[in-house]
Amino acid sequence: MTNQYEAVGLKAKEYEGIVEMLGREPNELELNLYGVMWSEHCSYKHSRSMFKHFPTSGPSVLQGPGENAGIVDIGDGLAIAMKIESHNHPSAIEPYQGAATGVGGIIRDIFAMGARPIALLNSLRFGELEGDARVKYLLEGVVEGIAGYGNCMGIPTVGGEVYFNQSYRGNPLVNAMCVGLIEHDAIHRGTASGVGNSIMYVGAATGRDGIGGASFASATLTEESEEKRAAVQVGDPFMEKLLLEACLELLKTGSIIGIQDLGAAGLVSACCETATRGEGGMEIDVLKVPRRETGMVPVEVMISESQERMLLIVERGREEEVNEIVKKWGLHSVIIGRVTNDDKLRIFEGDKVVGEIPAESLDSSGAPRYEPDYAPPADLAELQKLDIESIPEPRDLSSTLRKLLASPNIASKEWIYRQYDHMVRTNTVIKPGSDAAVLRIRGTKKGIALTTDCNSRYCYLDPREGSKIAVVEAARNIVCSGGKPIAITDGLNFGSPETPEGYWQFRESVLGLSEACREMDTPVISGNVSFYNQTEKGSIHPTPIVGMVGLIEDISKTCTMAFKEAGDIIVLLGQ
Amino acid sequence: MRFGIVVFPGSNCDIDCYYVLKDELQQEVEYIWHEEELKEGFDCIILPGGFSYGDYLRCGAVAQFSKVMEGVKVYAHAGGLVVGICNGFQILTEAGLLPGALVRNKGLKFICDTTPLKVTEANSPFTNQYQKGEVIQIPIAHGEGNYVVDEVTLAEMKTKGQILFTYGENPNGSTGDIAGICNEGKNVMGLMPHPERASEALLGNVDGKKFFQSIMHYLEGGKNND
Amino acid sequence: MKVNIFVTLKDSIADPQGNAIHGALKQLDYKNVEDVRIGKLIEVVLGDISKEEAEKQLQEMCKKLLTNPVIENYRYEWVD
Amino acid sequence: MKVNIFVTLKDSIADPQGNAIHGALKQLDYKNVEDVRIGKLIEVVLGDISKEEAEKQLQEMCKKLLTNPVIENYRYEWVD
Ligand SMILES: Nc1ncnc2c1ncn2[C@@H]1O[C@H](COP(=O)(O)OP(=O)(O)O)[C@@H](O)[C@H]1O
Repeated sequence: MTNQYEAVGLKAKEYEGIVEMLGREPNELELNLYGVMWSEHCSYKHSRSMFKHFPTSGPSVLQGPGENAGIVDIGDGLAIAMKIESHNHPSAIEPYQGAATGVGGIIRDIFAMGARPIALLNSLRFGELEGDARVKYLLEGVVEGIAGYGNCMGIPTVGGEVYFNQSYRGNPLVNAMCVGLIEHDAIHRGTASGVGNSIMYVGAATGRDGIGGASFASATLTEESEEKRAAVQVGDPFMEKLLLEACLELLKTGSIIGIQDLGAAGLVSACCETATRGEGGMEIDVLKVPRRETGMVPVEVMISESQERMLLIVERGREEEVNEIVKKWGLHSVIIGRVTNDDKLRIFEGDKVVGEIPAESLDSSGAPRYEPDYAPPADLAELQKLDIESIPEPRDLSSTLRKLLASPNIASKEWIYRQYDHMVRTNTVIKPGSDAAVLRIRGTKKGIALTTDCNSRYCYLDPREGSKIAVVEAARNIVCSGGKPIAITDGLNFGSPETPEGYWQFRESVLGLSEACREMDTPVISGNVSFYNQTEKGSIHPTPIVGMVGLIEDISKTCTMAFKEAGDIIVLLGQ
Repeated sequence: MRFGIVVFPGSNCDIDCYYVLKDELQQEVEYIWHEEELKEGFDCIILPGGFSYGDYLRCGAVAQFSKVMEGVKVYAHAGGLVVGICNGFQILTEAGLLPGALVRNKGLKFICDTTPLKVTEANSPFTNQYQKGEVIQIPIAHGEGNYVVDEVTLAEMKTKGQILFTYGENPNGSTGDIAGICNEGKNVMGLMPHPERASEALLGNVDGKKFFQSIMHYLEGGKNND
Repeated sequence: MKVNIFVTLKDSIADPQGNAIHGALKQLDYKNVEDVRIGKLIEVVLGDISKEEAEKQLQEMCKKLLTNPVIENYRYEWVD
Repeated sequence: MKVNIFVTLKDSIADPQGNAIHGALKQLDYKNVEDVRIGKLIEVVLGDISKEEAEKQLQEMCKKLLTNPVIENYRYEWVD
């Protein structure tokens, strides 16, 4: 018989820790909350201790890691908010909805800061295309899902990258990045403070969809995963568009103390994160939460990952004002609880208290931390061996060139970005297909350049050097477009951290990224970690995706990579 | 001139049109919320692109019933200029202000690209600054831009000069390569491509600017070009 | 009361989605498939209304909103 | 031989499309509408094959291509 705690994904040691902290056994609801919140996806328990290596501050960093998104100054009182997020496992099972809801989630992170989302990018990995119907199905579905959501939201998808390699066959990677524009004094945080202030819920009703999504993202994909179907959610971009406009309008009123999206681990995550940041507590009543399905029990309401929902902490007495604005956008808002002055997350079902836990203990700051043993893979030296001399020179260079150009990893990606509306909002000065995308910043002379990069083959052969290369490749792309690199967001996709090789790859990669970012003066302002990207057949190549933003002081001075005119001089720069 | 841009929930090219008219062409321009009644005094109403009401049933199907559309219909029947771009075109066909319907692209995919358009009729309030037969480059961005219409109506539209733009390289399977049409009265027009995305030098293309300039020219009492 | 509404494309309107699925089925070696057409199924639950009144409303809804008569036909079927 | 396949979202799966249409119908004052869910109708014409064999193939097609069992259910009905 499996223990109760094992059923929610906790280890014996972790369970003992909970009992000690509470001074009692947790009840079933509480245990489930720990289960999802201490999942790898929510708690970063295997990665957090490495984050200290990242350079995360600098004169232009207005918000580093730890919030819904990072924010970097671009002058003129304006700033850029950005973050990247993975949605790998859902996309492996339902590519369209998996990718779509990934985009939806990252957009919410950006407008939760008060920023207007202005661009989307993505980074995708699949198995080899040739003759593989399943991989083609995944690629088509993922691209359509990204397009479906972003296009409907009216946010241009301006860049991205895709690679095909067998290590991703059973476990594709779908990382979505969103970039927002914000005025310095409009920055909002996900904080619940001010005793008596109201906790309000806006957006879609809560259903049983996505229950256990965070744990699902924190486990190895198996045949059985197919059965974890409830973990797949359906996106509603129209609802999110309304939510976006409503939230941005609300934030202008000054009635909002804090705002947080309901993403992985749903309500419980949003509640304990905002309470922890506010250094207070919170009471909520699950009966007040709008529901889509009947018969839902408190734990289901607390951990559901239904999409397109936000939590607002509203100044007491101004709830009606919030209702009015929300209503204008065709949505509903309800008060589900209030901020308290103790440090507890107290959950009511009507009058009855059904759970009471120190908020901080659920949050990643209270979760366990692991620094596993690490060692390079035994076959690394073998892998790294390459005798250039042993490779014969191709006899027919033109046919070799043609073959190279036709290979999916090198070929034009127009088939993909033609499906993304990359021009809406008419700011896209350099469109997909060049080194980096460039957007003008309306009302200024400035622009920003955006790119995502990672060569995971390099990272497989040498995670530290490969990760450095990812940073400098991104920087070169920015520079070639006319920008000065100013910050990155990183999407760290790895196999299991619980094997010495897995953790070694992760560790090396973080050290490499840190070193390169320090050297390039591009602080890490946000990011995401996705572990357990593996199947029974093995782990993916380490894939630390770098999303970089660069600043262009004068938007009239940008450059694209195409040759312009016959007779122009070609210069090879560098060593 | 005073332009009104209707904002439906889910509209997302509203601001693009707004900036072109205001900043590039120095016109008076105002947003009109879908729940408002249409006020007096507009010289031209634009229904912008986007995904009104999510376009979940058929594109434009729900938007036709919004409050503002009652006024737009009256305005159109009285001869006022109404332009539907992309989703706006879909709304105008659903509302019965333009003939035909727009269905899923033949290739089933959403297409975002810049494509050659032929000005098939310069004698209209929307095309008078172009030359008949002129080929311009205009962006498209749609999943359901495949125009269908029965043969009788099509023949009539041809004789009456209602087909204003055709695709140079048909991207979506549209009947007769149709990209933009107007009604018989030539005061209501719909087009799938986005001239507002091609009206600014910084974005590398100004072929769409004459579309708006045509409307201005017409409103100023200028002659149509034939 | 539950009713299923079936919305189909008129025969004169091309159905690229149906064609694509037909093509895919052929590729999967389902050689006996001769034609595929895709329509919509709209399941509607109605409360507290006589069947007669319901029929009237349904017809209206279908003509007004649920279908576009330029391209689509519809029929419906009571489930209970 | 003709068969109609009905593909519907599982009950636990959100149906934003259905919700949006439900909302629109309410706004058009159809107050008796209590729920709307949207599915697909796939009309398939099969030639030259026994009904038995056809049933087998249909089930297979549905599972393999026509539906995603992660979020959808299907049933079918012979038309003739
Ligand atoms: N690899 C990383 N590098 C830097 N910051 C990270 C990384 N992974 C996560 N973070 C930061 O940790 C915080 C929590 O991330 P996450 O749990 O992904 O947020 P959310 O739950 O809102 O998606 C965020 O502020 C994020 O920017």
